[in-house]
Amino acid sequence: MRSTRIVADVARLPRTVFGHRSLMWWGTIGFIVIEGSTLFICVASYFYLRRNFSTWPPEHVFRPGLLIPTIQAGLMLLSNIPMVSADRASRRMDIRGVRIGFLVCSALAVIMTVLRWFEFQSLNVRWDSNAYGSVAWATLTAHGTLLLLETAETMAFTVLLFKGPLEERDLAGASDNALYWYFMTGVWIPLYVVVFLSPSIM
Amino acid sequence: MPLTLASTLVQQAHTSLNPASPQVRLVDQLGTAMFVTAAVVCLLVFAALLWAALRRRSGAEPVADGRQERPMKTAVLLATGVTTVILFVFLIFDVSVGRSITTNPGNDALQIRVTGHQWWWEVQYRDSLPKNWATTANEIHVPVGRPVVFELRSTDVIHSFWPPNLSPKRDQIPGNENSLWFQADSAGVYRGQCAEFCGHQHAKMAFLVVAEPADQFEGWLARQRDTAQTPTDSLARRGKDVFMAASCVMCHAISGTSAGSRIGPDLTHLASRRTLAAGTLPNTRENLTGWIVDPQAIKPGVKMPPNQLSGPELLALVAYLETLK
Amino acid sequence: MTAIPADARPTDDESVRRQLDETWRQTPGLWGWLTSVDHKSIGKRYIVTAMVFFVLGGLEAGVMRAQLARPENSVLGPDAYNQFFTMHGMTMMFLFAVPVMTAVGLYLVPLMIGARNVAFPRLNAYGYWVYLAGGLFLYISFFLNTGPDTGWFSYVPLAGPEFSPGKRVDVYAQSITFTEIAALVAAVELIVTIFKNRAPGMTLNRMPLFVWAMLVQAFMVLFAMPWVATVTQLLAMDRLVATHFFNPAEGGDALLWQHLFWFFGHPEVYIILTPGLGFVSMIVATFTRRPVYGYPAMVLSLLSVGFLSFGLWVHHMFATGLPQLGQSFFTAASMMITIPSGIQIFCWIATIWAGRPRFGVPFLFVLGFVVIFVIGGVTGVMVASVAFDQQVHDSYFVVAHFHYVLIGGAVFPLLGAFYYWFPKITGRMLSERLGRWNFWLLFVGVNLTFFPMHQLGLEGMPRRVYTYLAGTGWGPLNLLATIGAVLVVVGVLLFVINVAVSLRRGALAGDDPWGADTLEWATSSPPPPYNFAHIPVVEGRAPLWEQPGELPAVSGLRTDVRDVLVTTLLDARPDSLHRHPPPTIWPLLTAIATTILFVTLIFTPWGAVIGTPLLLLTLLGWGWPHGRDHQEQRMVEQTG
Amino acid sequence: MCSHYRENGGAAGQRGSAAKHLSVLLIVLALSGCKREERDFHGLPAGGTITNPKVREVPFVAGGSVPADSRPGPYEENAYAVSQGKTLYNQFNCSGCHFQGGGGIGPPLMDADWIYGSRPENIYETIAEGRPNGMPSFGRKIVPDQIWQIAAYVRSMSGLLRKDVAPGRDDAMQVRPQEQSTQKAKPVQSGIPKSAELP
Repeated sequence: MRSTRIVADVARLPRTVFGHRSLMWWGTIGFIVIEGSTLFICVASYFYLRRNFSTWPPEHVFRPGLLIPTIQAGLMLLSNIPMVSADRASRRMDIRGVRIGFLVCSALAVIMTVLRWFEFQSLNVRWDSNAYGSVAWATLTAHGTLLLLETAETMAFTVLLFKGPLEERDLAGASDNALYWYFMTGVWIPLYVVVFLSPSIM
Repeated sequence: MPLTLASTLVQQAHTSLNPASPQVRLVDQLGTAMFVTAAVVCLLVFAALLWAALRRRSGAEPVADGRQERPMKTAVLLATGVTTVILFVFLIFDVSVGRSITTNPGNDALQIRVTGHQWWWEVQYRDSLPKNWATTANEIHVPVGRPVVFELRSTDVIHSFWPPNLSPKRDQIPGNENSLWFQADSAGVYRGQCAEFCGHQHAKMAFLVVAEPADQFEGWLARQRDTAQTPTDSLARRGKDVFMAASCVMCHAISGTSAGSRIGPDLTHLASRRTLAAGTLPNTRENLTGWIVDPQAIKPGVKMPPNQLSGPELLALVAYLETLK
Repeated sequence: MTAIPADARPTDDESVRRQLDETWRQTPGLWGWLTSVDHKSIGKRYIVTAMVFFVLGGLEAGVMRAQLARPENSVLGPDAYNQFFTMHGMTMMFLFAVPVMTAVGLYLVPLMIGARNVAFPRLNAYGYWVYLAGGLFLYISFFLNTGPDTGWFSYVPLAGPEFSPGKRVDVYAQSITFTEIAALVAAVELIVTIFKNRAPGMTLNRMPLFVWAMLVQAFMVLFAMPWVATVTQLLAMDRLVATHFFNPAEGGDALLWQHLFWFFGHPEVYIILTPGLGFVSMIVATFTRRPVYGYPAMVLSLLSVGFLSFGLWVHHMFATGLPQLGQSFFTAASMMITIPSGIQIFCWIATIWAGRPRFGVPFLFVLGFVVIFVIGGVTGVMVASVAFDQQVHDSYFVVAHFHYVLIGGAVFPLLGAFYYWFPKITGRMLSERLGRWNFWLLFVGVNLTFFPMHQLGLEGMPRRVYTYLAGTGWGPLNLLATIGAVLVVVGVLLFVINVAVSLRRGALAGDDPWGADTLEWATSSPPPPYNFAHIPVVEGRAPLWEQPGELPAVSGLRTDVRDVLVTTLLDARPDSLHRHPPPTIWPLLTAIATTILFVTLIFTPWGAVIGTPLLLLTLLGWGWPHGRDHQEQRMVEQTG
Repeated sequence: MCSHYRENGGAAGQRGSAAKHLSVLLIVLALSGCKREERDFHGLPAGGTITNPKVREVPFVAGGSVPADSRPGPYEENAYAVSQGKTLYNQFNCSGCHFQGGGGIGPPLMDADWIYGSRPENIYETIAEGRPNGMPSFGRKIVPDQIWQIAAYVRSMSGLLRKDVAPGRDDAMQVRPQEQSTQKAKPVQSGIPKSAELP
């Protein structure tokens, strides 16, 4: 091994950093890109298959119901309020704020997961009825796996926040969890527009 | 060997290097031009590489001075520039060839519908009057010098229609109708083969294109439109009974008889065709017999089952099939 | 090569090293192997596994060449042949080429950028286990006569539920999912490592070209692999729960598969090539003893190749009858990608011209690479032409073309890289004598095997045929190709022998047997578990040549926990400290849960009900904090 | 062809692990996978091609080749044969009378009722010999092997085959759930329904 001469000392560098300074943040971005691509492919397939039909939804298929999906979309948007507050609290090292935010979001996540079940029924078509049904179900399922993962992660984090022992960097982790939450809820809005609203418009 | 045509003949009849249509001739010119350029480019690059690597094998340590930078920069820029120019010329050439081979064939064109099946080709000559339709299999007759438009379809998996002497290939995709056209320059028998992997017998899914003078072609087509001849001699008559009573009738059609199933190739004029089993065997009595008895030995996985016929039944059946000129 | 014993140079503080060793080393024994999170340990097993699959894929090719050696041969029937060619393609693409490049990257990149490990060590372990599970799943299925038989591209409808009954294509779809997950996590791994763990001073424009290549490759993986992972799931759904994505009668579309598959499939080729280009740059620099000419041009070329490779997918679909105008666009794009590839070749030749090359085995492989890759490149330009491609598409011409590209562009640089970095990884040199034999056998064998295939394709021989009739006249050239394949087999065998012998008897390498310029040669061979006792500071592109004596370094990382240094993205200024996890079994358990989920899913939808909770549980076990460090991390006050 | 794989599978199992029970397990797996995945082209050698031209010079082969397996229900576990059966069911227009299994002129095939028994050999007999009230005899017109394939498929329509053997959907209009999702209906020997009796 080459011998070295020390030119600097890094011992005083911070150990808890937020945002793009943290490794986890970049890792989360990486997975957001991957999952974003998957959802993009679902939407691309949706419009590609659309070309094979003269009407959309196809003949003899009802339009998707809008009540529950719209509630869900609203909930997804609103859920960002507690999550943003938890994110900000984590940057202030305000553990109480983080706990409240995560507790509320855990509850919301469970509600959203249950609502997802009813959203499938709101589609008014089976996955094996035709390609329209297939791609609508696939899009909902693809996003559903993100929802399920994020629900599990948020709930696990909530338990950790209350049970401890906590370290500073767990709060940075909470902030990264918030980043994923923004993605998961944010990406739903265009998907909601495509899957539920566009059949009424197109 | 199964294909008894003299092997050189077949080689000439199944290669993109022996163009028999204006389409393939243009593509061949494009290919040749690109090949020659590519060969020159390769040789130049190899020469440069060898020179660069070997020129100082026994010289002094290199001097890392600024004098080297200039020639390096010039050489890299020049090479890049030349590459770009070559590519640009290729692109223009390619687009122009592409336009010429996809021009409108004109109104005079003959229409032929070719449907790919696992693992044979259904060939249909359509007409405004359905009674004038002629259906055959694995052998496509075309008139010399007249554009022929092929409607390409598939009812099962993707196949690809490729007679290399006559035309570049085009896929037959279920749910997506395709077409291409070419015009045979000179009379001859050409061979083509499925080019898209389509399952067990992708390797033995060939066809012949018989290009013949217009009058000969019209005569052929007229004969193909006819219903099958009624057998006259007693053996063949017995063979017909065997056909209608045995499993043959479940899949094959012979026009003018009660056999009307479209699952397998139409056999109305089987004996007029040059090959059996989609270009796999020459159409001889022995091959036909062997094929009926155990097609799985010749094309494992083919949809036709081995048939359990007694010796006399088989003899009669083959005699009947041989009357289907 | 003069081997310098590791102890001939003055050493750092012994106690620091002892403590670092204590902190970073793998737990001994089998348990240690299962729980290791060291990028070198995982990288090595990744490389070995990928090479085993390379040999298996090669054997499959050998059997196919035996079948095709003469017309109407009976070595393989159509059913077995279809499984063989599919297994060959899948093995080479999904189990060998991408993983082995990723694996070498995972091993080398941290060493090259002066880091102690990859950014997410546990994710790295998980990626390997998932990859291994996918490979085993595919091969066990193959031995159970359930090997995929519809080609690595598995076009629908042939691969759909109606025409491929049984579980063979489900195995195809699912084993791809395994390998894509592995590739994707490795890509995230590499990107974050390269972005955030570079040695202080290694700004982006001082990164070694190989690191650039891996960065570009990782980004391509990130954007390409989700396509195939998704489209194979659509196929599995069509087959298992009767969705209609590819059923034209219900509004589905067979071409949708082709678009989605090739949007991944074309970048895939460049994903395999790009690291190879990185290897070549490193070897050329070392063996000509000068930096590769035109660093900015090289980097821009890599970036534009990565970018352009996403605009070429339709050139795999020229025969499907898409509109002419659209096709010309893809012709132009396909031809354009030649330019950056050409620039790199020209820059290497210029570098060789300016230097005084040493003809070591790695350098021989680089020369072989240029020859074979250029031939594959020019035929690539030919098949980019719509009209010409419609003639040779799906013929043996294309088989010849892409084997030239992939063997030239990936296998030759990879073998060169083996000869080059083997001393670093094992501490011993590979035999140069055997290496020369290895090189020449492969070079002659590859050309003999694949050059005649150009002619066969022009003569009309389609791909993926299990046999051909004698009357076609394709026999002699096929026989020639088979003879070439024998030479290739012998060449690869020599390589295996060389590795086996040199592992035990090879000459000791020392830290830097080639006199190279990048950081991995500054540490011992093989590197210690912590890679560098002090994180080096970089002041130029060729740190070891610019600092012949002592390397500048930073101190201040703790030695009793797994501290790593995080630097800024562009300038690599030290920014924060990050603590890496100790060895853990959870990545393996999570991979097992993943396997249970994926394998049961192809038999019953209830697989999701069994597998998902298992997966979530193992993820929880993984993420739940263990081993709190009370000394360093300030406990957050438990406010009531 | 399959026996070739069988050997391979077994050998791989034994090499892969010293544990004996694991190799036994693998062989069992191999056999079940093997049955399901077999592509039975009538027990031909691996090459499956007659390379000796003399074979074809013999004009008559009385009796032809024998079906691979004449045991009752040889294809109950073979996904390929069942899918061939499905293709034949459609191509031979069985739907003409039985519709898509829902019954019409002929009785429904996707329910639990079996007039003449649900065992493979019952169905074979029904197809081969025909039944009163309209089912013709196909014994001369469909070779035994294909009858077995159709019989196996007919059983899959009411969920009587393993799910990993039963076919998936066709590339056609969706008229009923795919066979591999069909729940197994306990066969009932119903006898001839009143409605089917001749007036």
